[in-house]
Amino acid sequence: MRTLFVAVLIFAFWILLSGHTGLLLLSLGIFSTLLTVFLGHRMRLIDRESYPIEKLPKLFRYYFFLGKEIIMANMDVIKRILKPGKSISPKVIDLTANQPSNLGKVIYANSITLTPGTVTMDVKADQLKVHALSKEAADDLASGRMAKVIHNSKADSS
Amino acid sequence: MMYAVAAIAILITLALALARALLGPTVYDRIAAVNMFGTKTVLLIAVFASMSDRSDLLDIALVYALINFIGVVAVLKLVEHGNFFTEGKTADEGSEE
Amino acid sequence: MKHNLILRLVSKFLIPLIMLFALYVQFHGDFGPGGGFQAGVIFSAAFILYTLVFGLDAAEKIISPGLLKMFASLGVLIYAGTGVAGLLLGGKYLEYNVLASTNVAGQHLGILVIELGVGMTVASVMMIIFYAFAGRGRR
Amino acid sequence: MLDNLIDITLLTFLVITALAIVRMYNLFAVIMLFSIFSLLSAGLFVVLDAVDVAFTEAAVGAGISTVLMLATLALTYKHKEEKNANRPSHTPWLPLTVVLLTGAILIYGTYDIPAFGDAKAPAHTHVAPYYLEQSLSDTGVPNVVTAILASYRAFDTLGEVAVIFTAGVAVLLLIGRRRRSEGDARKSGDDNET
Amino acid sequence: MIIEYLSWFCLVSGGLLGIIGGIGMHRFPDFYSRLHAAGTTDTLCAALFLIGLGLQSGFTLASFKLFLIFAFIFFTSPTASHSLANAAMLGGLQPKVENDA
Repeated sequence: MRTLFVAVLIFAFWILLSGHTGLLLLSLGIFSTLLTVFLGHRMRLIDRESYPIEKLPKLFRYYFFLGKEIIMANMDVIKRILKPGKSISPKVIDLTANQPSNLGKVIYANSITLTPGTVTMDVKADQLKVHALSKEAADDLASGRMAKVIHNSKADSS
Repeated sequence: MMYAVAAIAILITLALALARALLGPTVYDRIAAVNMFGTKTVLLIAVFASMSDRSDLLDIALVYALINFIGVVAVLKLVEHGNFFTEGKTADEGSEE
Repeated sequence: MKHNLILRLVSKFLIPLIMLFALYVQFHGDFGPGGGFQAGVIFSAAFILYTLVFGLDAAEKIISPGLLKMFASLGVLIYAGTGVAGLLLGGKYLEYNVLASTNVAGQHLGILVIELGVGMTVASVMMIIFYAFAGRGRR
Repeated sequence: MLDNLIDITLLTFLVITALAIVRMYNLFAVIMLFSIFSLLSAGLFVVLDAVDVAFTEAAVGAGISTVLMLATLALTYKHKEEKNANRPSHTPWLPLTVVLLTGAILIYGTYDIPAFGDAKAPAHTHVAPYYLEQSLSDTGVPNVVTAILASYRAFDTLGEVAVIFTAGVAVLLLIGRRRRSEGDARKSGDDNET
Repeated sequence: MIIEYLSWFCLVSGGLLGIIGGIGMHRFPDFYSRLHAAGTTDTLCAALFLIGLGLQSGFTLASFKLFLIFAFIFFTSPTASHSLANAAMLGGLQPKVENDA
């Protein structure tokens, strides 16, 4: 079922890449899709972690939030770069990623990296090591605001 | 005009990143600079493609966007294990299905 | 222990897309930039990513070195065989015009087939080289 | 105008990078600079309208070459334990003389090359016009580079494929053999033919 | 007309963001803080550029490809940053930290 969905997705990707609708290229597209899906299946790449199709709408809602967050954080980093003198006070903090699924953890860790000012340095089991550019950024993360949004958008449920 | 401004901005950024890559005290600084360089090259190619109205150039930018991070992955692997053959996990190990 | 969780998940997501993109480049060499060589390299890049993230043993389970050698030879064979097919059909070596009913269709078919040969050889050889380098030093 | 600006800037970066690569002793850093070099050349090829070459450069430079060079480094590093063997043991004078002489001869050779953009240059009068004008009606392939490589010059390309194949075989012969004497019980099934 | 202004805005702010990120790479004192400047401003910079270019080319296959480029950068860029930070950490590079808490 999921494989079928991924196959449709990949074929759509092909069509949009190619833009040709001749018979030859369409059949080559179908061939390529089948080959890709076969290899992906053989490599065991296609599962609910890597292609979480049932969570797509929730993920979209979450990425909308993330976009806002990225812009805010970028402003902050820009200010710190342009402020004369010493403007940063880097810290390393440990966080617990309490998302139940791997996907949730990865989304959380990548969101931390995407918002400037914080970079995930290491993921071990459910412990994240995060390097933060400033105390404020670190405190913001530690308050768990972002984790709460991920939880509320239910993108992390297993 | 618009494209010219964009291209010049990218070129300035490229110069800054190149300087960091050359100065770089640690090797990781250089890799970070290379990474930034890669993204900016993608953007430069995209700007150039839009400027000359040739969408086939975008394929080149797409290649870079897709596989440019493999180098960094290789670096991580090398630092972590010192080689490329260490047994990793098969893809489904540790997943939930 | 879950090592490199982020890397593993993102690679799982990206590898099929890289492979599809490689095939797209392979078959659209006639229209845009690209062709067999580039496609082969991109395709092998997908495999190299897989090897880097999941280890050489896992990769050799997907495509064994023996199979790779076969594919590498098969690519050259397809290319050279296209030429021989031209000979058999009454043309010159590597003359595609005789492959199909019209000249243009024959050319198109010939180019498509030999690009496939090129892509196969390049992808397999790149993977062979990488396997050889990566497996060196493994006891 | 803008094309020229991008051209010149990228070329300058290219020269700077090349000089830095020559001056650098840390091989790890050199590999990283090589990947900058590759990115720059790809950008340059795009601006110069050599799309297929740019594509090749992108595909090879982005993934494979960095990884392979790192792999080589990983193999050789272990055998070289002394840390500060940085300085080369030979003097630079002999290589420098050879390089300067070769460069001078090459520059002397450029005097016979037709002027830039000369319409009467052999490159523009021999077969190129035929390829450019006839390739679409001959082969039905819009991309003239593909038409030339795969159809008009199919023999050359066959040779290139053979070269790549030979390279693979050579690598296998040189380093493909596993040292199985050291108790390689883990892998025994699927790669007996190496 | 509005589209014109919008894409101007996107391209200019994207360019500025890139340059500022480049400056940040030189102003910050150690590798990890430089990574913030380089790796992460990249994403927004790329997004702004690609939106700006996409607005120019309208609703075509080209802008779809631009969107794809953005999507891939969006996934690969944080992964690369994370891998790099992880590699530096495993390689034994200590971050400069201020523990004032």
